[in-house]
Amino acid sequence: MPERVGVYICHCGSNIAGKIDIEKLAGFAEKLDNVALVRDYKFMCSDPGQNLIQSDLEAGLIDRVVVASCSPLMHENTFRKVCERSGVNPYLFTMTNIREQCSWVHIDEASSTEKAMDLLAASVRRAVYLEPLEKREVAINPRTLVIGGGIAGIQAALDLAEAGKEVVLVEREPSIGGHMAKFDKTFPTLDCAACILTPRMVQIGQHANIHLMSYAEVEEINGYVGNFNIKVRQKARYVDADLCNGCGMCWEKCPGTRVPRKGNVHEKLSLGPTSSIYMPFMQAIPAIPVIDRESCLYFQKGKCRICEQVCERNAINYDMEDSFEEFEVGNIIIATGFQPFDPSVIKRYGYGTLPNVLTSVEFEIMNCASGSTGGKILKADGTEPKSIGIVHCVGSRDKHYHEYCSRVCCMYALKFAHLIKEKTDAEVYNFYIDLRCFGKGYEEFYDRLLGEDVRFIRGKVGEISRWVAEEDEKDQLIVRVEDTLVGAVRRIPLDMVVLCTALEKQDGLDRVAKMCSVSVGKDGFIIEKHPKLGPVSTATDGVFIVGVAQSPKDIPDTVAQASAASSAVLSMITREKIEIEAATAEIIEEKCSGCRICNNLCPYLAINFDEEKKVSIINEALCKGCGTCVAACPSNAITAKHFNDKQIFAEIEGLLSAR
Amino acid sequence: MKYTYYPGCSVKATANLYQESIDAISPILGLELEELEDWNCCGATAYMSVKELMSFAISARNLALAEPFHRDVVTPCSACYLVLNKTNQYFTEYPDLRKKLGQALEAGGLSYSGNIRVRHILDVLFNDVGPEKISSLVKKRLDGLRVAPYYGCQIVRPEMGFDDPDDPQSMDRLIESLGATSVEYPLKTKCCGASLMGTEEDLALRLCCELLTGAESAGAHCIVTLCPLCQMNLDVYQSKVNRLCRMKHNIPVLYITQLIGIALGLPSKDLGLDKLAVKLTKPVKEILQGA
Amino acid sequence: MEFEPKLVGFLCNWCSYTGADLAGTARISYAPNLRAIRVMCSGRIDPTFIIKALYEGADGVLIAGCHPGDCHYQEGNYKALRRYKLLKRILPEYGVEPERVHLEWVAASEGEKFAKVVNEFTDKIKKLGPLNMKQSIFDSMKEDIVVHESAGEEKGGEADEA
Amino acid sequence: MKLKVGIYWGAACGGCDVAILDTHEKLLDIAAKMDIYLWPIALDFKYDDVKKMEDGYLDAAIYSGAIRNSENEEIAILLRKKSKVMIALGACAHLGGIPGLANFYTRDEMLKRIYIDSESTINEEGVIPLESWNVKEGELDLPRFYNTVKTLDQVVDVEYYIPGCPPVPLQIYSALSLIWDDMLPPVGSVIGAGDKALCESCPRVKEEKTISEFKRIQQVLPDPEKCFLEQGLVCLGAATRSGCGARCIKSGVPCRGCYGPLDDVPDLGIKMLSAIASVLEPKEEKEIDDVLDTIVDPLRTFHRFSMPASILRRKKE
Repeated sequence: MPERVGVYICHCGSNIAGKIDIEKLAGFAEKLDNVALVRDYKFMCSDPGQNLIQSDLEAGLIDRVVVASCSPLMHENTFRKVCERSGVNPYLFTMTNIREQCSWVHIDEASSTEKAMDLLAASVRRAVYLEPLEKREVAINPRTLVIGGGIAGIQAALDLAEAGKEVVLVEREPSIGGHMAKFDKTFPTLDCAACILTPRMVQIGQHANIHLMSYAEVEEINGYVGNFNIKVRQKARYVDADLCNGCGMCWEKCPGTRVPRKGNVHEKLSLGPTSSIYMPFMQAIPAIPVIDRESCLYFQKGKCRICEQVCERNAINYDMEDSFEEFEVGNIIIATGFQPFDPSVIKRYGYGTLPNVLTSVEFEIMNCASGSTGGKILKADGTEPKSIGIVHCVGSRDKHYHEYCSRVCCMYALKFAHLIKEKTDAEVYNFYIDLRCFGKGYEEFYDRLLGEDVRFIRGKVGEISRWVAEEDEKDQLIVRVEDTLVGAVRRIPLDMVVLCTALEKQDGLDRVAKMCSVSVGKDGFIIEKHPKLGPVSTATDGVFIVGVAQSPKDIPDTVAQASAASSAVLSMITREKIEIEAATAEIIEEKCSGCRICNNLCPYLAINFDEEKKVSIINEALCKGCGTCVAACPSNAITAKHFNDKQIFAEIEGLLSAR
Repeated sequence: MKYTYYPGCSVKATANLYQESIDAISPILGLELEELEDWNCCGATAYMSVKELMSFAISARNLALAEPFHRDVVTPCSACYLVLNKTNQYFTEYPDLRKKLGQALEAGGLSYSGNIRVRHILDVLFNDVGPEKISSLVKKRLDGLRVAPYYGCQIVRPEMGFDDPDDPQSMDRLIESLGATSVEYPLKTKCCGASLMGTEEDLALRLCCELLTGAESAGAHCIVTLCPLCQMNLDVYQSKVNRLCRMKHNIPVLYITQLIGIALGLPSKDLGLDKLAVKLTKPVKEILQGA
Repeated sequence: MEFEPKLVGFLCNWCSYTGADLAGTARISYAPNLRAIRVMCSGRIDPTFIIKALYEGADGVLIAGCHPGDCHYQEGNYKALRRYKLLKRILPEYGVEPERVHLEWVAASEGEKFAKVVNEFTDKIKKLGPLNMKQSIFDSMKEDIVVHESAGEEKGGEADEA
Repeated sequence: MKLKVGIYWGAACGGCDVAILDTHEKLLDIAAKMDIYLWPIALDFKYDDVKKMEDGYLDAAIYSGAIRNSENEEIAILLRKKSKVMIALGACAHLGGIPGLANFYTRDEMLKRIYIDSESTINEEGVIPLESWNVKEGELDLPRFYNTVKTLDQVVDVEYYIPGCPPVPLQIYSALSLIWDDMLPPVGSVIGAGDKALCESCPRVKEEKTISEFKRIQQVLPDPEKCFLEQGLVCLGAATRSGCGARCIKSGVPCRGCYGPLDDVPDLGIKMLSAIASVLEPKEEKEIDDVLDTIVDPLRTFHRFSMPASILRRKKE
């Protein structure tokens, strides 16, 4: 019985019908071989549209379906489900893209219709050669890996753990908390960051379902959705976690200087102890110190060992080695956070050469009560500043560095202005290009600042220098900026300048992306499955992205994404099994000569050689269906399901010789 | 180290003290500056902004004359460096300009293919000779002398090429190699008004006033520069600046090559120090005698 | 009527096909001459497809894949590049101008670039003119027709292809 | 009842006919089973004898050699009419063989090269053979020299193909025995050969392949155990049907693809191109070019025997 193809042409309102002559296309389709019926409808993806197909299938009029409408990336699944509902194998369906790649992009109607005809002819011929494929199902390991212990990772891990699922949280720094742990207040509510973060960090530390691996890095990831095997390197802390009770004797007595002792206030800025054996900050989780090798006198010069002597619990162990842990997870959440832009490359701002020029992260640390300045805002020489400038968009919205807007700087700049007004009686200048107070309560916070007579100057700061003119400006910074509202170049002497630096991709994110085989965009952030409809998932099933790993965002959005990702993971876990790509490659044993040309072509090591039978074999669970080996096999012994040679040859003939 | 030397008009006239100091220190530093045969004026930025193509053509002529020697073209003057360097770069980057310049040169029986480099003398002093070599040859260390390094704005544009245009350090290093201290001078690349001194005198005088005030407040004994126009504006017009801005500046403005010459122990008359409008002040002399 | 080239494109699902869709959502208009075939990866493109397309009447073939390092399957595009380089070398031996087969890396975010690539490729092939591979093969056999009286009917010449 | 068989050679070298004779004592079995009614190289039968037969008289016609001129085509059509089963014997009839390489040139280019430009010819007037010439005795004629070489199945319908250049004599015998044992496989299949690539029966050890340089066999002393391709020697074994017993490889020379492609491979040469390109080592464009420079004349090397049967069949004029 020859194949009977049903062709369904979508108007997509006027998106397709507005440019393509539907009737002519339908008339052309009717005359194609194997076409049993042709229908067209306003919105094929709508329920009535889908029912058209379903009723034809159930009536047995057709056994192949071609839908000429939008891109398969849009509705392939929708129509596959229609086939399933009608008791027909979903792979006996193919789509013709006559919208995104035809009606939307071509001007002349005649040539658009002709192109649509060629594309449709190709799909019909391809449809004839479509073969039913059984969806393969794979068990989902309920354990989840969360990479990164900032607020993003913490939120995601807690959501999953609270739902009774096992989580492995891997954090590269000695303690979780990420950048949020370095903040004093958070905008716009001015909650104390520690007050809202620390309880969750403690929860992470105590939660039975969370296996926390801090001061550790993911080394290797293999496998596929539901069955990732992970290898993590636990870096040596030189302190035995089981013995240490966090008493602090070691870092009090340690002579080493992780953070320099001499130098001005800003050079000695630090949250936790500045010794070589240290805790990053007082509320660190886990509350266990770690030895910084570079500055530890024992590791550098072989003497000292004071921390070992003072430790009553003899928890210090200099011979600790990096250890490795391997385990399996079903899903991965990438929550690696951000790295602040290094403003020293902008020489005109003088960061690193001029005193009293700070980055936003440094200013945050200075504001922390547990920081080295006890929360007081001080100049480098320890005195109180009389005037502070806050420069927005340093490295952001700038073709030389990062074109994107980092979304958070305006708001924390306003927070800084408020803190300065609250803690000192210094003049405050905010140099901005556009004030982006887009969130809930953000605009109101800005109005409040206007009330606290903060000076807002609309203009990009051109230069920060020590070009002093009068005597009293001697140790001040001179900011030159074009005030675009006044229309003049202004010269403002200030005691201190804070640079609101851009949020960059976390260092090492490209390595993590490669391990999870997800791709990164031009700014280095991971490409989401769909910017609007799939912001936390990626093209690789089972790999999710949260927070700045996807793009710069503030804490509320990050937490929202974290919960979104954990709910997506939960839905995967509760399904227990997941259908994975059925369109993989398969080696036909009777044709394989054992030439082994395909063996090292597979990046997923899905092809190995059977020594007895002298043939190569594909592990279908690992195969992703890319087809690279299929094209290379010299005896065409490997077929690519759903994209085999016959189907593609048929499409080529359809495209070129149908009309 | 042999170079094709393009002196430029200034050092042959008002800035002959610059030339004298270069002639004095070159042999000691092992620099062989062979003057380019039949070179012509480069037109400086004034001509470049009036008739760009003509300015490119006359400066391309110099490049065509220098090419057969296959050596770097070195010039002491920032304006010449800017114009020649820009011509050389645009010659290789823009094909239609190359075609036009080719025709212009052909009319004079010349041709140019763009494979020689144009360099400023500071680049040669810093990268080829190098601060270590210079300090090894120093006879009178200038300890205690506080110097404001003034690069001027033309050497950093459009492409400085051998240093950071926003925050150049090469001359600072040379100054330190002589034992002197190079003060932190934020105006090191701000404009002195250059040829505006002739057309918009007040504006140029006020710019020079900023430069002099900045140097003084940075505690500099003298300013050292490497561009004849900057030196002239700051040195010769210093009295006019004082009158307009009611200031009492009295800061000597020397060329880097003169300072090097002093440190190498060369007699001051060979270095053209006598030709300075603002004579060396007492504290400067003491340091020089004392060394 | 001006020659309108028939172009076949092999677009990889993750980058260039998505890029082409993006050109659509952004309503960037470009020449209609290219007809695309979607494959999962540029590594899936067998040079036999390209030769087949040229034989069936394509005047030009575009191969589009992810930028090196971006491949969803990590290395598929490198194999595509190697095959493309070897295929380009033998095209002149077939009497086919190598410019008729072109490889371009188009990222998922490069809608504009995709439109530009299609426009430029269309213009280039327009200048080269039609290929008519199949027709030229049969033209080459036009004089090979001889009436064999012994066989009693006229045969040969327009024998069907292999 | 003995089978009635006709054997003919088109644009051939006679190697296939010799291969039939090379069945040695098996020839007697063949003779016992078959009567030969036409074998121009060996027996003195005339075309007229065949023309007098009624259609389908012969049980099988064994045609070796490609279709290069009008006579090859005429006899092919004649034998087709006169026999029930048409068998293409050897690479020339099956794929076009070595004569098929002429498809890179036109008829005029070849005649000029052979009769005028070739170094050992002195032919000032540029005389080339003509299709007909009147002499006292009457009109002399020659078959027309075709512009494009064709395989047998591009001229007539062919039931079976016995591949190889030349086919292994024993395989010819076993193929013919299929006829008298009446065990012929479905029409259109290749008989007297395997259905896997040569690597299956190749004695050399095969491992993972990553090639960074190619060399020619006469430039190296290859490792006797290791697969040729892994040593950077172009060997088409992976894309060529087995059945020859790896006779070339056993005598130390890489396979050149005479047994033709596997079943559903439409173009052996392009398929091998894809396979070899995929296992090249470099990833950067520049280095890839450097490696490709070391492959000598890839198109003709990969299509040494199969140009007329390839997808594009000939060079575009």
